[in-house]
Amino acid sequence: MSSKVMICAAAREIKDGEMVFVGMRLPLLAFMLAKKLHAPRAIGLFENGVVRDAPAQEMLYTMSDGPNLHGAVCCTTLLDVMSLMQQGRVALGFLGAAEVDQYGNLNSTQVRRPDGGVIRLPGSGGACDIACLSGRVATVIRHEKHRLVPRVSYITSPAPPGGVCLITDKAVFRSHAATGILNLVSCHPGVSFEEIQSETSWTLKDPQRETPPPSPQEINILEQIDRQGFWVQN
Amino acid sequence: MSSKVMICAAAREIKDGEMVFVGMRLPLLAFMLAKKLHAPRAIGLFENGVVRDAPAQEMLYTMSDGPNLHGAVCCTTLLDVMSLMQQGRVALGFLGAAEVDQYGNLNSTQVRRPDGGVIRLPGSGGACDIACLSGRVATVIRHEKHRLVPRVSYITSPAPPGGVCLITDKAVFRSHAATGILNLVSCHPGVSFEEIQSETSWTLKDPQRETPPPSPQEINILEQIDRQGFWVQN
Amino acid sequence: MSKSTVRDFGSKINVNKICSLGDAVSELVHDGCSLAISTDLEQRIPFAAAHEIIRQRKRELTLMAPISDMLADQMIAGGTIARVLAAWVGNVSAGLGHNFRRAVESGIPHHVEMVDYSNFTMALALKAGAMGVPFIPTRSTLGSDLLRRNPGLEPLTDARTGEELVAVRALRPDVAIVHVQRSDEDGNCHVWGNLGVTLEAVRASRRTLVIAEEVVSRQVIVSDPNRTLIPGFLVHAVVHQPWGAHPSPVQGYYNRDHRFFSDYHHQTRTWEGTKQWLGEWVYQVADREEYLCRIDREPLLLKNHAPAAPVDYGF
Amino acid sequence: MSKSTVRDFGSKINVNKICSLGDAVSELVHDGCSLAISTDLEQRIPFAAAHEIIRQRKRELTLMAPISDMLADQMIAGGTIARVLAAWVGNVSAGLGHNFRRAVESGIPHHVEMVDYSNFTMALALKAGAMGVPFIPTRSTLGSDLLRRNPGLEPLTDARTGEELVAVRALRPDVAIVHVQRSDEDGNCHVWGNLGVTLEAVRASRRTLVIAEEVVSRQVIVSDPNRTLIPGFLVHAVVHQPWGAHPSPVQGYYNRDHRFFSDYHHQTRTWEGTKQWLGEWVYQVADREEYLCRIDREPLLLKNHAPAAPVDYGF
Repeated sequence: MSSKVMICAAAREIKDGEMVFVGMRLPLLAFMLAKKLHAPRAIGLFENGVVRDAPAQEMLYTMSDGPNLHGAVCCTTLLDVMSLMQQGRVALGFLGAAEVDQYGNLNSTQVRRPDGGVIRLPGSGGACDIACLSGRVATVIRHEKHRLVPRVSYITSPAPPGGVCLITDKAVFRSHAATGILNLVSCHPGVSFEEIQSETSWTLKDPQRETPPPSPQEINILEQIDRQGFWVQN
Repeated sequence: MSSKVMICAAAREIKDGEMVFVGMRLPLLAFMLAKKLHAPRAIGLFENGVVRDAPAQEMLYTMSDGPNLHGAVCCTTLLDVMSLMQQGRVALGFLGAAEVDQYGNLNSTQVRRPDGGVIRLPGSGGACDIACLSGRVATVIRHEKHRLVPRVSYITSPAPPGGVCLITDKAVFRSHAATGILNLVSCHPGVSFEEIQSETSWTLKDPQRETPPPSPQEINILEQIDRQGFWVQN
Repeated sequence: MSKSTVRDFGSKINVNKICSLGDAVSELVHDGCSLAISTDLEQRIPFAAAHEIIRQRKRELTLMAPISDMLADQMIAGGTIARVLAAWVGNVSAGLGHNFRRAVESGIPHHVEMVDYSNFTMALALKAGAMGVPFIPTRSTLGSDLLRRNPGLEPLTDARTGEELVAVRALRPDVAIVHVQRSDEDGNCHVWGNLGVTLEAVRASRRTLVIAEEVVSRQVIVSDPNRTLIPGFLVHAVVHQPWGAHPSPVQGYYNRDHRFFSDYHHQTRTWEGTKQWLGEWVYQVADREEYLCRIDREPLLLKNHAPAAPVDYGF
Repeated sequence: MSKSTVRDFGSKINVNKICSLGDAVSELVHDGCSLAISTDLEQRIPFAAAHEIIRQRKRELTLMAPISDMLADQMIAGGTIARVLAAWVGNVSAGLGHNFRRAVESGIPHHVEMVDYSNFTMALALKAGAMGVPFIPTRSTLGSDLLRRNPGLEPLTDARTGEELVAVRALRPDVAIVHVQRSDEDGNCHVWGNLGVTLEAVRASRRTLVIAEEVVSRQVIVSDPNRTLIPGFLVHAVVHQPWGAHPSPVQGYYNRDHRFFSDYHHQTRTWEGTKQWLGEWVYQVADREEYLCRIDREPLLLKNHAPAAPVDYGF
């Protein structure tokens, strides 16, 4: 259930008519869901240069799979779509990361092992650019204490001025406008505040609020999109 | 005859395999002539983004006429072709101008009237860029004393480091490697040194050399290219 | 959560973009605004839009384009232009632009300020605008009087290498007006032929007005997304206006009317002749349909077709 | 007349560019050189060329690409790479690249230096190279550790506005290796689908090696000059190699072999498994033809065709 809650929470971040840097996996499903529900005129940008105003007809493994190019409104360059973002035209970008800290900084480059060694991760990709240049950022991450850290060991993607919405498999957080600290805003259905606090490295306040569970309509659409359950595990 | 001599002299500036910024009118004819004779693998770039490896099949009034796009190997942007030039890939550019001075600076922006007023001309177009960024420059200009001046009143196109070949309707000049001064290198057939000196504002030395007249083959090709004599006046 | 930093580039949800040329000009082109127009270089020049701007007596406009051909001369004659940022203003096949010259030299019909760019620096200024950076460096214009006199070009030393460069400051026109071969109702445009600085101009501008030879279905556009050089999310209005670029050419649709350029050149040698020309071709013409009745389109029709080789987007 | 300042970008009159992959790699890729490869982002990845480079035991190469997918991991496993300038190295559908990790973390099979870019700054570095300027400014990477650690990114203050920026220094790879849908014998290439940083990489590089699904006549290319995204004058060798991008997709030709990516990921968890994989798919394979005999192409064939709408270049 948690991946569906996450996708629905991510989808709600997309407003109608916005240009969104989409990415793959859960954010892509969120984009597809938002398009079919409340944001029919949202535009999806991909770093490879693909621009879509309608979701692809098949499930994608990468943003350059045939179905993502077919039916795109525009195929252009990475420089072109990222330049539009640098201009300020992109409202929202989705990012993953290995670590997030209480300030909303993200790390997807390298993490320290308990033994002091370094684990090398694939790196920024476009994450640093999206964090620096899009209006807001929504980050999707697995909720584990070693991922929600006080300070990331490497700032791949600095916390953007527009703030971060952090969506985990347990809760939703948002940057506080004044302090920039990621505050807990809702706990997913069935997850206790205590559980969330125990898996988060900074001190939280109980929001006394539940993340809205997926509606039957949302679940129905998600199941249509991902028939084989490749991305949406129950 | 003088325009044919000029075109042939300009064509001889193009070496095989070179990338050339072509322009319109006489230089375009020179490019077409060179392609058919000694430079079959020269590439012609136009500022509008058109790249041709074969001359257009019809006479052109502008570089964006239908026949110039049809059969082009590449249609791209101004920025793309000029960036290639800024990289150092363009060997030669052709320029026109209202004034040239002994240092090879060109003016196509504004000239002074005898009464002190200013005559406004169309402006640089790509001339300044070609002068700054191509390897060599060949300038085609009508030979009149008020055009071959000691100092241009406005530097639209500064003398390029690679030097200038100045082709007038009376003679051919080249920048001296050490002094940068435009030296007379040949007088067109039937034009005396005295006539050239009297229409040039700086002091010349008689080169004792005649610009090679158009060969029958060159004349034949030129007449094929410009059947109606629109550009090539006799 | 703190406020979004996304800048306003105009309404993002503009459901109905299709409108008349009169409405589009009236809504998008305001007195005092800056226009990027005639950005393709000698193809697809939006003459229909220029004439509508003159008819609507817009004033104090700033024109931004590298080579504006006869369009700039006409807009100056019509009294709409206060300032021209360009590399070349004239009549490409005929030579000088008489009205540009009269305005700059003698203030007839009124003074026009000219800011001289080169083609490449104009392209770079628009590219910097399109990229959202304050400037892009170049080696062009070094040693020229353009660099000395144009405040949009400034000397710059590369801190690492010490190399002398020029910083071309970004330009961000209020409106880009472009003529295209075909657009869908959302403003996704297929364009082919020489591209000049159009892609940069559209991306640099806050709003874009598209005039299309054909308005086609979304299916035609998405069948070839690499041909969509102007995406609809940058477009605020789409006007369907066949022959809207006459007398300039539109590849695959009609050829250049060389004679029309030459006639304009001769007729506008005098200010009296210009007023007559404007009366005949702009002021006494209600709209583009009436204009088109006055020209002989037959000699400009395509003499031969040249289909692009097939391309398969299958998967 | 003083000497030309035109820089050497290699032979300009290369009459016969068509050659075998073995000859092209042997002639263009030298030990210690820098390569831009896998620049489209997840389409048209030149795996055939990468395998040939491994087979020819090239050494000390520098790899430049934003997202190299499994190709970089294989070239590292093959011992060819000394340095990677990239934004992301892994296996796009499966996750981490085990060989990249082993090389960076433990020096197996040998140490690889990683210089971290973001996608956009890699694109800008190549664009600066393509434009012939020493840098292009950006606002990306401000506040990140990429800026602190990558010497190709340096803080820059805009003299006019005081704005804090980053100068992305130009990259100029020795060779770009690109896979395209179709090329003529001169290397004029039609490319479609996502373009990533390919256009910038080709223009930034001193030499370009094209691997084409099809070699077509010049007539096919000039029928659609706007599709010629790589002009032949930038290309030094053209290799005709159908299925040369397998297991990555080529729009209009074949689909992605997801299984192949996933199998590689599992098999290369250990260095032993990697050696086995390289033996089976690279070292014990004479050439691409033999490789193709070992894969099942049938499931990857196009399930549906999707022709681009007609375009007329007539006049």
